[in-house]
Amino acid sequence: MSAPTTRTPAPLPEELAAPERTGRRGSALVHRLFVVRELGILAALVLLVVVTVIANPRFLSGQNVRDLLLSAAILTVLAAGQTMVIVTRNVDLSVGSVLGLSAYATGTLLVEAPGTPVVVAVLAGMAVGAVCGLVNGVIVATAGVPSLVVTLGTLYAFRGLVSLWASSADRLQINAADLPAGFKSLGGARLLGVPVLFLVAVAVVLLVGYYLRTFRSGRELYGIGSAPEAARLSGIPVGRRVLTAFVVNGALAGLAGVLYAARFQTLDTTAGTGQELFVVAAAVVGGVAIFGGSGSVYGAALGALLLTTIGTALPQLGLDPFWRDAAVGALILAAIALDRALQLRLAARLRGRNARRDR
Amino acid sequence: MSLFLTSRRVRGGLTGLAVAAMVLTTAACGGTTRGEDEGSSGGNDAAGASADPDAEIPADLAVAFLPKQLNNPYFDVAAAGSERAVGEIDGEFSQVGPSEASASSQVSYINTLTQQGADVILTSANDPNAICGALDQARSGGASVVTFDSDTDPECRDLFINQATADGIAQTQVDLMAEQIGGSGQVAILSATANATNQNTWIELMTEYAAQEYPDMEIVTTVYGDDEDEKSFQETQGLLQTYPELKGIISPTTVGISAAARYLSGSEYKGRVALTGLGTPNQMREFVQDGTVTAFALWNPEDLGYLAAYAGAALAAGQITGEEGESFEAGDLGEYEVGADGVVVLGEPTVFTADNIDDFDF
Amino acid sequence: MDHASAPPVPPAAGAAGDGAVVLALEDVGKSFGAVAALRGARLELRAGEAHALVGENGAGKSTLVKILAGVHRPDTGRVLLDGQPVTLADPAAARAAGIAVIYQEPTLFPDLSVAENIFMGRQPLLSGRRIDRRGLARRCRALFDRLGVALDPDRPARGLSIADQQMVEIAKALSFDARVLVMDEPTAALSGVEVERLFAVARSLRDSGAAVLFISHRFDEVFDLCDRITVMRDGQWVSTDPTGDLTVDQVVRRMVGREVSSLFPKTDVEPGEVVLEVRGLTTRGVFSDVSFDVRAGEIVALAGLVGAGRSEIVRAVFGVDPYDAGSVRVSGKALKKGDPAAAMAAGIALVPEDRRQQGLVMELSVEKNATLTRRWKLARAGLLSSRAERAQAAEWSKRLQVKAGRLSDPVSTLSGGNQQKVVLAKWLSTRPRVLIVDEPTRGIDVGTKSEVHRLLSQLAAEGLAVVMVSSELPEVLGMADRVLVVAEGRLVDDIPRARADEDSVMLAATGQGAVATGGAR
Amino acid sequence: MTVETATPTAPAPAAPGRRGPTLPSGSVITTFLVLFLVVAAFTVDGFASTRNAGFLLLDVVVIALIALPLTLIVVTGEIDLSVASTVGLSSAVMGRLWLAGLPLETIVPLVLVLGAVLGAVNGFLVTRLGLPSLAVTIGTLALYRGLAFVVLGDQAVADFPRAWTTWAISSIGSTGIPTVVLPLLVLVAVTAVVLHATPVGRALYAMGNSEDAARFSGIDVARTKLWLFVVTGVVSALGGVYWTLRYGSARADNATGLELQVIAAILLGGVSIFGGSGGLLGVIAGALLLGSVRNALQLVNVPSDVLNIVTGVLLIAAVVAPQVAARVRGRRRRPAAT
Repeated sequence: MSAPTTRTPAPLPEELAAPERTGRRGSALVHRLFVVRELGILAALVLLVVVTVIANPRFLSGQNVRDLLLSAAILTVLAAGQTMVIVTRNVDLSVGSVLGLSAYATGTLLVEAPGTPVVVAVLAGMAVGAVCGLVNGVIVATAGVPSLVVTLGTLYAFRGLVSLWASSADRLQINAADLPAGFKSLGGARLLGVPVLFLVAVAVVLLVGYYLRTFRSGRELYGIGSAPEAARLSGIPVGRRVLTAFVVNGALAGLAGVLYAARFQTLDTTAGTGQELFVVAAAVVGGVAIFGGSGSVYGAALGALLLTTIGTALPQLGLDPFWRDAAVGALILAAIALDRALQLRLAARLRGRNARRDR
Repeated sequence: MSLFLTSRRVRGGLTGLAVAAMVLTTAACGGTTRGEDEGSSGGNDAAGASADPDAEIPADLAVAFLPKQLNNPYFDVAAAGSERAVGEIDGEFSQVGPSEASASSQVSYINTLTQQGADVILTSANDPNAICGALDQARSGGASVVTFDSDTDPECRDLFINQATADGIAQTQVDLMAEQIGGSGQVAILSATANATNQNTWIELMTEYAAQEYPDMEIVTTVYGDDEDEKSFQETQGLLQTYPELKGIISPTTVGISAAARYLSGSEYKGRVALTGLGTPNQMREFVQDGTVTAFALWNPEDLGYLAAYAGAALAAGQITGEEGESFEAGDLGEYEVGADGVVVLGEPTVFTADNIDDFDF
Repeated sequence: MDHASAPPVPPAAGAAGDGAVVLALEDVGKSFGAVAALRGARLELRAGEAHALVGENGAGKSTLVKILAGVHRPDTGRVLLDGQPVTLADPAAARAAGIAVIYQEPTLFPDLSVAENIFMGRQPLLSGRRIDRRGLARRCRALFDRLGVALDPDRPARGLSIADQQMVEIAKALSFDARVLVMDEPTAALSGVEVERLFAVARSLRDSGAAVLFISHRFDEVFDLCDRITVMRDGQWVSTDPTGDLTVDQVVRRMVGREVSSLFPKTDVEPGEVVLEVRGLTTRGVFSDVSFDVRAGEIVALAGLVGAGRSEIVRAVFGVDPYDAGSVRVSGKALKKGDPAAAMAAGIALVPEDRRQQGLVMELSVEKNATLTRRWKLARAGLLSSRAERAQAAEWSKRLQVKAGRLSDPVSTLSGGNQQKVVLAKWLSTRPRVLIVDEPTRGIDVGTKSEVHRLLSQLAAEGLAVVMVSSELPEVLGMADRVLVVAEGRLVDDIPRARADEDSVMLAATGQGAVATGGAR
Repeated sequence: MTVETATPTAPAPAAPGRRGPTLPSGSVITTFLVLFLVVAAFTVDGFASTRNAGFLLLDVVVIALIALPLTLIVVTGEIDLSVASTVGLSSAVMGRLWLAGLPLETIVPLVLVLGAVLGAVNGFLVTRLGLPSLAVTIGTLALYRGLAFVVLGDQAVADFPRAWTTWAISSIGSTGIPTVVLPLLVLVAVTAVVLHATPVGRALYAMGNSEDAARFSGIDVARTKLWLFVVTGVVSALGGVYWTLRYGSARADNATGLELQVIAAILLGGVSIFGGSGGLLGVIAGALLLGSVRNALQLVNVPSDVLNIVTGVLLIAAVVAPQVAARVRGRRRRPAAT
């Protein structure tokens, strides 16, 4: 269909010729606002770090930064996946449980078959996650019920599965000692001083970001979230796309599970409990609209980094770690309020432009 | 028009709620403030009844094991001990428990046990008071309640099995640390939750003991890992950031010490910062072998569960009533005596080192 | 694509296009649950013709369109493409078959750029199936140049005026060379100039051999654009004839199946005292310094181009939208601003522009909708009385001759005209002093249309002050005692009935000389 | 999640995904509840006893209580995920004030006012700034819980007067039915009347189905929603007070995760998450069903893992079932018509 049209219509009557083009101001404006949005998070991040460093210079010590990046890696991967789901005007609350399930599965695999190459272990973890995502996706896409409810249910169900599995397999906890050295080395491994796990997360973010921006199906995810009905009418396979988003998100949650296993190396049935809150928070703070259609995975990644930094920075600032949740909550509110403000300003500017044009 | 009425209706609802709130409040006498209310009506139904040391332990005792949380390795080992004991007295053993360590869900399970008419309830409290009401009902329903590992308000249970005397635990850990850091330098404590009864007692005692025995040893802070692996792991990070001069960490909780050990073994602090505390051999084996940890301590949780079960049986049989001075047989652990406040002490903790750790499997 | 090679047919000016039959529907039936929307519907589109599809609301036009669009699938009958039976399984299939549909309400992705909206799913690609963004913008601009639209391809669709959205839709249809262009009441929201531009596009498409299916309630447009007219009634095909052989009256008779009395029966009434006073009403960026009076027994029309701010003004008057400055008085009493309840209490009623979104709660029953405005009045001791509600609903649906199955059915099951009557019932039952109607007859059938007009003039005669916003000049000229012309958010003229005609109104509305009069004859 | 999902060009036949308010909401779930109770009574020993009924109700009371106002909010198409955190914060503040030596008679009203404020914050952000309630209350979910810990830290305040704590779990005579059920019933009745028999309730359904249409009918949507959030805050605070007394322990982490159970009960009760449909009867039935199922399964020693799975599956089934049913019905009708 993308072939250029073969017949050129007759020219329009003279008096209907277009007024001179208003130029690219609209887009420029839009892009500026989005940049503002992501720079905002970055600024907040920098500010936080600076303040903390003043309070405790060792905050930027190699070890601490590495720990920070390590902790951020897992949340970032989750946030990347969640972004794909949220832009389609859905949400996946079950990621915490999926992480737990895949982490435990990977651990079990490595205990049962210590010879398993790391790559296989990673793929296995992702597969487990993908299956969970498939379950969510199928229910959401075929039964047409709100993802909030479905994934709330699977949040319970998947967690139940983990502990059921653990208790019936009589392996309640997988300790560092049980895991093969090859896999454990992954946790501490570095490339040019940067933790490998973090590099993995970065790679994931770049991949997802690139996909969402430069592939038709990626753009269609945004379309679906932006106007579901329009998506249907313009022939987008909504069900299939949403399903895909859930599966990919599941697979990434699975990957996060593997990273979790590699990093903490002690796995029990509670791994990843309550993560869903922070994941959604990261996305929202990163400027991903909760009702879909807009937001970038880069923003979400920055959001994840910011949340993690807050977590580690608060004690350094002599603040009770109790403040963390409060800070996260305040941050979410600030973020959505900011988005709203930007959106209104944008709309106002564009309306102004129309008013001028409509004469 | 409808606007005013709308909000008026809602306001009406609001006042309705306020009224309901008053129903709640006025249910008690006016002006109730703190401390003026000593009317304790704890279900001490066991008291009064006299103990018969020679009573037979009835067969088919229904013994229920209710841990803080299901699928927690430590409690699983303890449960195994209890199960063994119950087997020895031909009782019926069952383990129930919530999937999250919260007092409210423990209450729901205690209620279920009451309803099922359990003879003995062995439990470790998520909150010293929150489960009291439920336990009282269970006891008035005829159940004997034995707490272990983490006690409740003494009024709400018949016996508490203490893993070791608080002093014993505190001193062992401080001594172990002192040995490793040469008795001087900054030491931090990585505990479980801040309202975990036993941890707090130990920390108190450790601080006192250290102060008099090792004046150069400074306990700089106590942080809480909430018995969550990840949180403990990160709290350890935080400690080493905040206290560059830190010489050692004491973690009186199995989750905490293994998390801390794992962090140290993977960081530049390995070998430079000493670590000891309470941990299970299986979790710590690797770190003892790789030299991150030289020595740590713990009682044997299996024995703890074992003793708790026998204590419960003794209560149910009427051999004891929980009064101070009474004594009972606890299978191959031998005879135990009830101390003040109905506390039974398991014994001194075991110290695990590279030499003996492989003899244990729990 | 096969059809690309088809010989370009000569411009079929006015006469019936004699091109080959591109698309045909053969006695197609479609029912939703118990409701049969189509039974034995027929349609035949030839290459190079502009074909009108007319019929009352509920005649099944929209269902037919949705079948062409691949949204619905017929239960019975066949769809023929170039004489070959095809199944349009989904919108994608219809599009692949070269069928482009422009819906009444634009269906765009507000968050995506205009260019992406047009090429969604068909973006030009680079190697490795990557989207060619530069090519995307280029082709989009090319389209806009052809259409003579000045839109920035990279701006988001959010915030576009309805007219611009419509243009984007047209560009979308244009972007893949459609063999069949279906336009479902595209002009409902367009002003004269924009309609002309749309028609120019439609014609040029037709002349280049495409088939254009045009659905509208505006006969002037139908007769202006189309070569043949197909009339439908009650989901059935009635007739298909060359436009030349038909008169408006004939078409109307076939649609309604009966004689229709004259369309605009406004009778002259001696206006009473001033009921509604609007002074210096201003909302920054939307409209400014709007002042006018409305007297009892008067019908005052707000005319002007879409986007001029007419609806915004009446919404501010009713209090649904807040305003920055000015005042609204009802028989001398000042109104609290931004407070619809207060406006209602003062006796203002607003029949809004968008029946589905604003006028009715589609999921609620007819009776609940009809009594929503009086739920407190009808309540006994603060408790709803379903008896009182049913009684009132029944009374008013009788008075307005609402055709509804049961009053407890969801209002969504009614036809557009009857829905509009329910909205009127909902408001007239509040016994208003001022009745504001915004596009009172948009998208409702001829029969109901004249009923509404008769009702309005009768109400005016009873001393009601009526404010009417309308984009249909004939309606404005027929009904209004005075025409207030709005342009760019300002009240530019106040034309008494005597002086009001096409030119005077359009002249004022467009603010300058060069105007294409809205296509009306 | 809210009105945004309404389709712009909805065809005349009610679009799937929404359930018309016409069908008697909750009747299904209520029948199901009755069936379950009967079956359980005969198959699970110890289930059908006054004492067990008492235990069961005690566990359901707070969920049902908070479900009342939250149902109204969901009917209007909004949501409040911060209720459980409000319970926690109220509990923490209650403990802190008790430590400070204030009499409970003063503390309780203060805590209720606090609840009103917390609710007002949600309401303000949603109705005045026009932010999506889902995102807002996820934010306050974290914020309020965090503040709870800031207020009371990890400590637990437990020395509340026995008179109060025992009252909280006392039962009416020998019936085994908890005393608190009485005030709860009053609130249930009030809420049911407001929702189903007053113009306010009508307005709630209207705005839940179409916010615009409601506004154009003179309904002050923003203000009504604001008040709903306030009421929800107050009721949640009340829940916090009761929770504290019932467990005799004020803690910052009280009722963590309760919001999920409340929402589960509401959705189980047949209230559409999109708003505009559902009824209170169903919600109460839903809460009781969740409670009874857990209780019964516990009595037969089903491990808590399985309980979680069951809860999850129940929840999903509750929303999927009607959809499937609707489609089947649709499929059956079509051939009949032609």
